[in-house]
Amino acid sequence: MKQATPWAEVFDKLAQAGAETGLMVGLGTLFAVLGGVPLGVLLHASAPGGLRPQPVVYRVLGFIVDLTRSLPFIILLVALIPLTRALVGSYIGSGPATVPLTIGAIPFLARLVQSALREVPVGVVEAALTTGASKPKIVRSVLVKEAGPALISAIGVTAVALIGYSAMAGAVGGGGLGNLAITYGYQRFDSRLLYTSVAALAALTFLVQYLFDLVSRTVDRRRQITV
Amino acid sequence: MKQATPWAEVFDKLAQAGAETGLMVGLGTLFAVLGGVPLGVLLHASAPGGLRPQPVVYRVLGFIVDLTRSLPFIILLVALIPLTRALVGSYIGSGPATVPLTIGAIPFLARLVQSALREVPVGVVEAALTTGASKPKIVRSVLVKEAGPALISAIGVTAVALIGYSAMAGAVGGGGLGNLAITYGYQRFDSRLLYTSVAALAALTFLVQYLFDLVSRTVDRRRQITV
Amino acid sequence: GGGADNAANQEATLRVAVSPVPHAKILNWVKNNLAASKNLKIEVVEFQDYVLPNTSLVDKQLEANYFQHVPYLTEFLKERGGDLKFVTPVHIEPLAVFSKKVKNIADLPSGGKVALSQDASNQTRALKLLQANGVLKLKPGTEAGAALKDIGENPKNLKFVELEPAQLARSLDDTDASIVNGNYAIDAGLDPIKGSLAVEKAENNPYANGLVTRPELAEDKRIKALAELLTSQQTRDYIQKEFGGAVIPA
Amino acid sequence: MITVENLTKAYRGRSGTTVALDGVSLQVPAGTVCGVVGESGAGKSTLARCIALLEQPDSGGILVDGTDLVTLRGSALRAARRQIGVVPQNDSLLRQRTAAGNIALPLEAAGAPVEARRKRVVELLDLVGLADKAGNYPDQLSGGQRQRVAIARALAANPSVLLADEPTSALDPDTTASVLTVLDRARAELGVTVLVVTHDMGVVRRICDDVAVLDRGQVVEHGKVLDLVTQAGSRTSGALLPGVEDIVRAGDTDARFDRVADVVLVGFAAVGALLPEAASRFEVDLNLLGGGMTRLADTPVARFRVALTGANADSAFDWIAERGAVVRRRPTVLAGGAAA
Amino acid sequence: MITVENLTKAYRGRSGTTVALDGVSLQVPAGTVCGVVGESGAGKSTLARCIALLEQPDSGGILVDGTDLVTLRGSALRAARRQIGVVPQNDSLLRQRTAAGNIALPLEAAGAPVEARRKRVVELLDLVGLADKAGNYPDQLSGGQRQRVAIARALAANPSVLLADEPTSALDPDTTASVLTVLDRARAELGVTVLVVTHDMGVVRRICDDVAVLDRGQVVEHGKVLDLVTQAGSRTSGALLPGVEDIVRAGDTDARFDRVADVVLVGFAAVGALLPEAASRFEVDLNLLGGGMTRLADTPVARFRVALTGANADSAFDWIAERGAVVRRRPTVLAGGAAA
Ligand SMILES: Nc1ncnc2c1ncn2[C@@H]1O[C@H](COP(=O)(O)OP(=O)(O)OP(=O)(O)O)[C@@H](O)[C@H]1O
Ligand SMILES: Nc1ncnc2c1ncn2[C@@H]1O[C@H](COP(=O)(O)OP(=O)(O)OP(=O)(O)O)[C@@H](O)[C@H]1O
Ligand SMILES: [Mg+2]
Ligand SMILES: [Mg+2]
Repeated sequence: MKQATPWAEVFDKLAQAGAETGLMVGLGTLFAVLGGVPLGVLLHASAPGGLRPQPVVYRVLGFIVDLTRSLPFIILLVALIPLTRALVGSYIGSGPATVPLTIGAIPFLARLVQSALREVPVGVVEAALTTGASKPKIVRSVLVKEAGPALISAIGVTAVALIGYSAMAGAVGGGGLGNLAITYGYQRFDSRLLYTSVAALAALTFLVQYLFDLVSRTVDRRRQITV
Repeated sequence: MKQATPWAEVFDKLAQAGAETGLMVGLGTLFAVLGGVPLGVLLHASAPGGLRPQPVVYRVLGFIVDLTRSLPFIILLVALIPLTRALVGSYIGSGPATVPLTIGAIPFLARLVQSALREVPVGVVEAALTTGASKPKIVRSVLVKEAGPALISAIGVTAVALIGYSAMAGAVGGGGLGNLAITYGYQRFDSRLLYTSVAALAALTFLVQYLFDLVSRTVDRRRQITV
Repeated sequence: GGGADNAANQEATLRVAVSPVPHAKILNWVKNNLAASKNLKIEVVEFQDYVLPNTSLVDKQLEANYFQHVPYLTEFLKERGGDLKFVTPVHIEPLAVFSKKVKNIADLPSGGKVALSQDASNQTRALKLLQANGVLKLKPGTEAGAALKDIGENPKNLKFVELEPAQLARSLDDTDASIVNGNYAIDAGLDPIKGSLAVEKAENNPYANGLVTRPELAEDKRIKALAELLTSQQTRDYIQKEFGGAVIPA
Repeated sequence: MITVENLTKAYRGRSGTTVALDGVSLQVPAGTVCGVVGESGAGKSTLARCIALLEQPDSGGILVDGTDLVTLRGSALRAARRQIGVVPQNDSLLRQRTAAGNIALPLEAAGAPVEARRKRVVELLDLVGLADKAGNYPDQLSGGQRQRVAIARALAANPSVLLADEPTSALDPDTTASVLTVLDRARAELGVTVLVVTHDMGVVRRICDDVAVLDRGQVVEHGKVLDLVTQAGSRTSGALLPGVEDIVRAGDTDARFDRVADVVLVGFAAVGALLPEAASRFEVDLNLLGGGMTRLADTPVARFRVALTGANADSAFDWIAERGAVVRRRPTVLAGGAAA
Repeated sequence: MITVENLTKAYRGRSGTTVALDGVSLQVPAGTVCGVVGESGAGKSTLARCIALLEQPDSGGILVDGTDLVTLRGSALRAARRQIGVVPQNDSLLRQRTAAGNIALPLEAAGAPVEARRKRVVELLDLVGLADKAGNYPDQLSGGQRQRVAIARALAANPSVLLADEPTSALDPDTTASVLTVLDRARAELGVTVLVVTHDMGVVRRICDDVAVLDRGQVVEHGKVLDLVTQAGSRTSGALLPGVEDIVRAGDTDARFDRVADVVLVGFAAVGALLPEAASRFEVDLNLLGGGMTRLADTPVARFRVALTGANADSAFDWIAERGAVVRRRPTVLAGGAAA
């Protein structure tokens, strides 16, 4: 057996990969929220039984969303190269990799958002309608607010999915912990790097999940079972 | 340019890959439900504010779930080789690839299930508690039933995620539409295969999403906004 | 950042796309041990993919790549267009046939399961290696880009499974034989020289991985310097020592 | 002013069709309070929800302050809706907003400036007696407190029409009284037109000018409360006036007395003194078998089951009737066994 | 039998602590119906929820049929819970189950066989008048229909104790009456112990043996209804007897009359005839200023504000009081201006 990678090098690599993952997941989540929440709202509103049912809009949006969700990441990435270059000038590295990651996460989050909004009690929405509030206003101050805890959970699930996805950014030199685990742990059989990077990934995931869980519960003003 | 793959061959390949994807996604979804729903129920029940809060159980389950969700698929796949072989004798091919796909999907679905269960109104659960029903009974006939539409949506999201995941089963000879798109369409520059397999993927995703949507709405007995 | 500046500026860092294994290791060694001597600044960009290092080189996102052999480059240019130049071969990752079930390639059981790589060029190489060892015959004229469908005679009626390259080394418990790239083999603890049933020849092997750049950079002094370093005796010694035959200097 | 014309609404379900409204016509003049009463399932909420544009009627017209809401669209519709305050029957508070935040909702919809909003919310919280619960979320409020928040919310943007579906169903009598005072003041001071669905006859007595009785989707009685109570046999009088059946002991027939009648008295003069005066004037024995006094808005009314024993019993009843009371004789079983 | 001892419960929130129950002690003997009344926010639901084991009290004890539920665990706890039927104040029906499915829930919990379950559900649907709504989902029911489903559900498994939090709040008087009959029969025929939280004094009148008045978390009155109504100044008598204040016109002081008193009469003999008899016996003018008759369970009771004018007014009141009526004299302003 070959010599194990020295710990100093392990930590260097972990630090760099961690930073890359942090960048991709952080930015990716942020932009996924900016894109996915409105898209999910549109899906919900245009769906049958929504605020303003529009079957055609719903089908078209749904098709785009599902098409994007169905593509293997590498194909999505390649398809998005022109967009990525237009947006950030290059498509290589963890920064640019965030573009396809985000575009991939948006429809995913959108469907989760749609599910969450469907759970807002109809009576509450009706009450808002009778106040004469405009539909965008109802979306903002009623739907999104009432579904808040569920939305936060959905964003958490998306962030964790991005942690997993981001391993594939390795295809364009994006690096990251997942890629480190794959190249060293999987391709090179370097167990020290494998275990440390996997541990780092798990810790990151656990932390993200924990935080989103905590925030979701903290902002939730509903009663819970007490006994 | 090399000669385009003859259509007959394209359809052969699509048919085979479609069957593989169908197998992996179908079985994967089935087993993910069998594993993910109970796990999600356990997470929900043991969480703070759950039916039987058990902080230690919740943390431990949560850690296992998050660890599994954080692993890049290929690493999970390798880690699961012993299990896969123990279960189905080999780890190569689309059948065996279903094992890591399922194991990957279970914690994903579990977190979605947990979120869905959290939306069941507390008053309903309290009413069930006062009937003296046992907790497993409450889970089955109240929690799961009341969260039914949301759970079906969650399973739909998982099935679609599995369609995406299953592309990675190509690493172990699982084949499938995603792998066809990547290895033949993309890596071997066969645009006919690329586009047809992507179209097949999109159609499959759209269909799955549509069906789950339909079922979720059909079983939902709650009122919707009518004007 | 955009590519054009780096190409024009003779002092700028040279951005080189590599596959993580073993190219990244070799190039990083060159970068850390030899580059300074030529006043060369190298940025190593690892790609998990075999298409994007070329497209991004064509797109001027990079100045060079080092992950492919001539047959693959030719295929790529034919299919995807663009103009790239193979500067120099650096190393060969000879394929080898491994098995835990049989000691001799002739003993492969009838109907046995053989794993080979799912990517096109490694698949072609694997098939040609099997042909060279009399296991099968490819249809005439298909050798250049042979794929599974080009198998003409398969007397043992072997079943082939396509796997991801790094997966091959792990598959031996589940197959009768697997055809593994040397570099993955050695990392997996397999010895391609002594432990294999058959191994690709190093001499006249067309599958030497090498440095590729755009034609206009072929005469760039940084590219020339890098080509020199990659093929220098020090590097050859390093490859020999580090990979012990699983990766051979070209 | 609310005008409902020939409204029809059926719910179609897997297990058949339920006709919830079957040709309902109704007018609530501006500035009046109309009570809608009727059995559970009669269609009261459906009517209120149709007027609030939460259900699409199958046919018929709804005019609120002269405009047909159903034809409105976009911002005109929203402006019209802002003029209509709605207290739904079901819990409809936003779970993730405090009491104050819920009350502020219509003010936000109307685009009121923050400061004005804050002031109005404080005012309303005070009005419904929840000043100390401003920061509580719905799940931290009692049932009655939640209901009061919903009422305050409906009143927040000073609507000209109020649709209240069982607004006091979770409230104790004292709180109900104070809420009704709020509604009554809104009508009196701001001219708000109120349609209130209720099963509490106390609510009808205290604030309703008109009342409509729904029965299986149809209006079976509709008119001024004071007119309906003196109408013999009207459901409204049965429901609003003190019960007379209640008091009579089983087997305690009216046979012991010479003459028995149910007497409805309206107004200050009549209610207190008419019966005793008749008794002494005609020298008959007066026996009250049941009933009592109550008040409809400001007018005292009474219904008693009165038994008179003595030779002049009939004349006494005639005298009472002459003085404006409604007298309904009841058959009494005479000693001989024949009905008189 | 429900025994509550010194129960304390405070809700701790971000915005301070609300003491909902402040040392509440209460006994509901087996087979009786105890009404819990009080203002909105008094702690009634909290009390009911504590007994139903839905809230953890801060201190104090709860015994139901002799067992301390709080110490029970596992299947013993579940068995105990099956003996307690609960009608929560809030909508608590399963949205994804039909009316019939909701009612079947406790039967499933008790493990009743399918056929018995089906039969009992039909029976209960009939009992609450919803035979034709068996297949409706809660969102396809009216408010009152939903409430009746909740009541039927609570009764389904023949509990020995019933906790009902405002069970008739969404019901019209007729439906309320039929539901109360159901509860009354459960008590009479099956010996069920009932604790009913209500703001509807009609409910107390009709079925409660005992009543407890909660005020800001404390029991301020507790006892037999019939005892409390004759207790001068008790809140229960104020709330249960016909109102007397209501009828008096503003400015219409008692000064016109010689003597004024509030008279409470209990029982058949007293209610109908005592007052007229006194009037004629003492030759005084009798004027009824307010009040009326009602019934507590089977006992007729009345409260009148009675004005007597004549020389023997005082004697007449004395005579009335001697015959068992409760007479509370009111100050009358004499012509001279001094209070009598
Ligand atoms: N979860 C909670 N957090 C904070 N305060 C609460 C909570 N639940 C109830 N309260 C407060 O406790 C008090 C008692 O509430 P409870 O529900 O017992 O009243 P109630 O007597 O049932 O009133 P109502 O007749 O309006 O239903 C109220 O002031 C209420 O605001
Ligand atoms: N969505 C629905 N689908 C089917 N039937 C419905 C639906 N909504 C109401 N109904 C039925 O329509 C009838 C009228 O209901 P509505 O809610 O108007 O009654 P209500 O007079 O308000 O009764 P309550 O006093 O009990 O609230 C009821 O029989 C009810 O079961
Ligand atoms: Mg209603
Ligand atoms: Mg309450």
